[in-house]
Amino acid sequence: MSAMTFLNAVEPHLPILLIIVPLFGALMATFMRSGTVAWFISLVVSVLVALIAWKLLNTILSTGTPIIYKIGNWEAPIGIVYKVDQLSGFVLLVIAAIAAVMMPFARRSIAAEIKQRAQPWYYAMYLLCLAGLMGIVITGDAFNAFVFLEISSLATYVLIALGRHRRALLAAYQYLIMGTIGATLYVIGIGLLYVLTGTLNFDDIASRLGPALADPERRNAVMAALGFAFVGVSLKLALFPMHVWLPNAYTYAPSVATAFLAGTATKAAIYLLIRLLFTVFGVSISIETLPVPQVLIVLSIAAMFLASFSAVFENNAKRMLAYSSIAQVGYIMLGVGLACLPVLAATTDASPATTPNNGMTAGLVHIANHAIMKAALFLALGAVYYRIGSVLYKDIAGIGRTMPLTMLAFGIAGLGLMGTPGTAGFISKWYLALGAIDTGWYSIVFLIVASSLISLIYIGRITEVVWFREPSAAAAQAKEAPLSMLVPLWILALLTIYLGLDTRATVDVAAEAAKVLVGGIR
Amino acid sequence: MTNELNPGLIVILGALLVPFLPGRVLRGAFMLMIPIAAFAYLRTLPMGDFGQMELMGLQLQTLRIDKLSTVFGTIFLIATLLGVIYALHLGDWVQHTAGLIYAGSAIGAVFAGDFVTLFFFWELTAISSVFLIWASGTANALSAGLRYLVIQVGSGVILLAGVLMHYRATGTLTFGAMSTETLPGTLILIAFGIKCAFPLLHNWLANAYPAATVTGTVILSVFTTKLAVYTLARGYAGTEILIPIGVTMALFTVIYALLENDLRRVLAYSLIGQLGLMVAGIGIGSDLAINGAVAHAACGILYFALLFMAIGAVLHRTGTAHASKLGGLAKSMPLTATFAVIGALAAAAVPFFAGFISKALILSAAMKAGHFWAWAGLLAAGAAVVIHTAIKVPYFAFFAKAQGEPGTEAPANMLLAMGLTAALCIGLGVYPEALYSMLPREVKYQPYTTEHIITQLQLVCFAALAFVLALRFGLFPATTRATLLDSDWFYRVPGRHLAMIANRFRSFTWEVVADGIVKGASKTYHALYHHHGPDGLFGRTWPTGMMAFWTTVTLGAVVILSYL
Amino acid sequence: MQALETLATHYNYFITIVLMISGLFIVIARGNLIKKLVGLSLFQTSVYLLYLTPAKILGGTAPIYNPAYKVYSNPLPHVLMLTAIVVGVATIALGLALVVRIKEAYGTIEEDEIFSKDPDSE
Amino acid sequence: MSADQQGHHIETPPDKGTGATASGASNANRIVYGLSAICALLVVADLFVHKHGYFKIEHVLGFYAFFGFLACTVLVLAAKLIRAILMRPEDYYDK
Repeated sequence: MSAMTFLNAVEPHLPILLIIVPLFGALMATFMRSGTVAWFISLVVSVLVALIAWKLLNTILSTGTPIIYKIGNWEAPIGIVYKVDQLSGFVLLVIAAIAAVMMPFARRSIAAEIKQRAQPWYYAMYLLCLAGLMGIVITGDAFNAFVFLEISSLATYVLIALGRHRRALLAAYQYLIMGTIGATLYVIGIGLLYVLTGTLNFDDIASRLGPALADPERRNAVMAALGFAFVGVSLKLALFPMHVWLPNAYTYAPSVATAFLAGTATKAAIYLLIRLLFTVFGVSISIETLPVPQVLIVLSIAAMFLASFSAVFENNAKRMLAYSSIAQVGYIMLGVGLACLPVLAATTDASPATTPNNGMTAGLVHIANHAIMKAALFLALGAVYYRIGSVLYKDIAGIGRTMPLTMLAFGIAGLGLMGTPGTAGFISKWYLALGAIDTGWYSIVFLIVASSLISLIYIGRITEVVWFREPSAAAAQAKEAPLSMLVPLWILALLTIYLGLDTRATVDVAAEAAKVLVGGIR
Repeated sequence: MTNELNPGLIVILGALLVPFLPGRVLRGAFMLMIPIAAFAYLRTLPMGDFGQMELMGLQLQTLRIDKLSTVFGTIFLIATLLGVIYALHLGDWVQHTAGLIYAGSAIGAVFAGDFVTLFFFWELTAISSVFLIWASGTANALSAGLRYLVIQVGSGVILLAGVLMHYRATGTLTFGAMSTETLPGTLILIAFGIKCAFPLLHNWLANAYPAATVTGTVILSVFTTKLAVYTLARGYAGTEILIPIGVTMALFTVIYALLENDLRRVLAYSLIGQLGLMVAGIGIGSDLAINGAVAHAACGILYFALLFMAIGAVLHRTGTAHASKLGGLAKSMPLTATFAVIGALAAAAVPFFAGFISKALILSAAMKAGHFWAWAGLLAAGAAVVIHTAIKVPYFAFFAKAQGEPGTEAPANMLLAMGLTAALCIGLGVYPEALYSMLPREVKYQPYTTEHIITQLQLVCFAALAFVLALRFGLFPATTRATLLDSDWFYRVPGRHLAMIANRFRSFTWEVVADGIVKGASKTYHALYHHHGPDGLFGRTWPTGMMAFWTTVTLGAVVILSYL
Repeated sequence: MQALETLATHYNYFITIVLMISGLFIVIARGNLIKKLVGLSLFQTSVYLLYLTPAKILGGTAPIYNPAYKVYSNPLPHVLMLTAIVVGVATIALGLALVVRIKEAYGTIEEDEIFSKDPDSE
Repeated sequence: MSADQQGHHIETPPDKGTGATASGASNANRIVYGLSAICALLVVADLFVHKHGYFKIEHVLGFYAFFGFLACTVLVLAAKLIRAILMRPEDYYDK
């Protein structure tokens, strides 16, 4: 069989391969004795998954119609389907690409931070987590999403527990409790929906919710279902005030795991929430009448400020970035919240169905941009940790002199985080502000401005520490990070700039997805 | 495409190469080449709009060459060259790179044809310049730098908000004349005003400039504020409100400049005063006034750079710039003293020095437009400049009784930079046509009439007489080491209390919930712990429970809100 | 009377709610890490009941594909809950494993004592 | 406030008459007289200059001289008064 016919035969099955390949890779990795072999398996699998995701997204963008993959060839409401549309294709690629880019970095970092015996397990869990995240995004079935959510979460708990410090164990335990509560709340919400509609398929639920809403008695149940599912998923994506598991989990996990989780795990949960709000509830309920957008906006803004504030006072660089992640999730959710609100008629001349919604575009673009920037920042810290074994401010003081390339990449990504023009972060903020102006909430524009000033302070503070303080004893001895770490780091740092100048890859796709999502509502 | 590159980008790209060059000589030679190359390139550009680019579906004009942008670009490039020479002795590539990026972004902003490009460079000036402050490495520099950064970037984001609304309202991003009638116009004016150190928005300047490194201050003094003058001249020429703002700037800074002890701070306040003159000129808005504002910006760049260079050399050699610790340096640093005096004469607008030929334009414009009070105020401020800048600064540094150690003459590169700048100060004073021919508006003006020379000399000499007499009769306020309250009090003192309250609040939610995981949590945590007692529900809730509790609360809130 | 009737016909739901609340309460209120896991387990159990309740039909049989059996319970929720139980077991197992490791590292499984052993914020 | 900073309230200018310049009192007197002479000459020169001023007040004899002197004196005295309000110890913001 030639390569061509093989590819043709495989192509219809790409959606399922996206799950099977990492699952199988995880299985292989568990049987490996050597960390390096397991790493190699993960590298191959991650790259493969990224290629598949890229191919899927390209197919969607060129055809414009969603890819539906029927598992066991059962038709939609009865069997489980995988559905790749503009939104899920976009998020799939973001997650897979982040996972693949950081794999070269992982080998040395993991070899240094995790005991020899446990290294294959790390890679196995990592691939399991990847499989779970891909599953959440690709599946078209609400309960299936729960299962994948739990797969990725269980793997995540282990990843965190593999951290060096004993507090990693406690962080993992706390995340386990919280994550399980979140998943259970989600499954309760889904259960109520199932009782109401008799189906678990996202599209099917959406089409059957209308009659349920018309009946005042059942309407209450719909509201409760929305509430439970919303809070459950919000917990997984660390929406304020349900973010409290996150700082410790990110701080004490192994460096690569932190970078991976910060870039991808919350993003999959965000995807799930968008799916629920817009595909499942959005079509039949006019979301504006529900409190969810207001709750989202208020909580997002609270996160943008309070978490940023904590980041300012933090003296542990990883923890600082963790708080910043909470704030950045706030930006994304603010965009999503704004997308729920009606766009002022005066500001748009074309019909809403054909103009992309700026708020949603901002949220989706920031999913990609934040994943890239945060992954770069955490990888830079990972390289520092690899060299000096600490990321406390007092230990990384002056490290810019001994590890200039690493810290330069850190600085670029930091600029992105602040939303400096010319970087990816600016693009997100631009659309977010446009989204706020579209809905007439001018005050939100100023809140965005104010909170980006706080991010300026915490990034400014660490920049000053890293470049202008007298080097600490450890920092003075440090050497520049090895090439295998610098290359992924700089790929991400340069992407931060590239995506700030050429927005075709992010904004156009996100706008397309936003059009499909929000346009369907109005 | 090669024809459409913003000259600012040449400087920035050059700056990015600086860290990779080995050896001080090679690096220095390269840095000198950067502004020269950019200038040569600028000379080849014809007038017009270039560099069309599309970003996020927006049409940008990244390059606009007209008379206004050319005159600012030229003077900025000259100042860049002088600044590079002045800093040649430094081995610190971070400062060199940051300084050049800063200069390049200011130049880029001047040539920006649309608001998005302007905003890009606007923010870049803020972010790159803060390194010049941080590089001095003191604790004061850190906090002053952070305040500076927040205010500068704050100006940028206000600009962005204004631009977004302007874009929504008009559908265009071209940076042209704006109106203050609309909200976006007002926002953009505020953003420009912050960088231009409008009253109450000014103290980032007085705080940051004296905190920066010796060479950093020289560079800082050139770009940020003059960039703001440029944007005002382009966007808000003839906006009446600028006249009282400018006069206020010119007058209130006199008090601070008279009282300050740190000579770099004196110069910083004096700089704001001179900005007031330019702002008022822009507010008047006649062709003569705009020309005057632009010319004064160009001359001000030169003589303030010269004064900052001289005081910087003193600081470099003696370790202090405080009037109360200096004096008598004319003997040990004769060349520096000479250059400082030339800078002082230019600042005092003595005929045949740079300040004279530009200030006269603005005052004549005020007069012709009939703004009597503005004219009188600017005239008074001009007289006071003689005292607080032209006499006080060189006097206390070089001629007063020595209070500290004598220094040694400044390094050769500093002397060269000062010498060139001094030559330009005199050159423009003697041959004003060189500058006048570049000015944006077509107006003939002759500064050297007997009347102008005599009246200006009267003003200067009687001001000097007032100083001498005041000093002699003990009326001149003593210069002591002290903090002068300024409008930054409003954010530094109440701000600190606010920060403490906010910190408390953070403790309240965070420490209990998240940081509470960490034992040794704040007092608040303990207070709460004791308050609720070990047997109460809250007493027994440890962080995991607290997390679950908050989740439950949120769940309840969302569900209840759904039913409302 | 009507309340009693509701109670009688919906008692499954009430048990679900009681299980849910008590599970959550234990998670919130108990400091012992194992007790928290017990609470978590109870919380998950309530979900099983929630799903199974509407699936069971009085007098229905197992869903056997045969014309003789007309009334049968919906199999899907049962299958879903089998999956959920597996997930739950995995979660609790992992949680317990973590508690073992925590006990090894800290010598205690009381949360407040653990906090007092890591006093620094570093 | 450290002892070092406290010691610096003896700054310029010393009390009247003792001379504030580096070269002592006679030198200072020479400067005052010289400057006064130049000023007087400039006022005299005013008589021979034809003025084009736009405001009436400009045509007053020696207006610029008088204005410069008055403005400076007023501003210096104002500064001296305001100093009492604005002056704070050097470490004011660090407390």
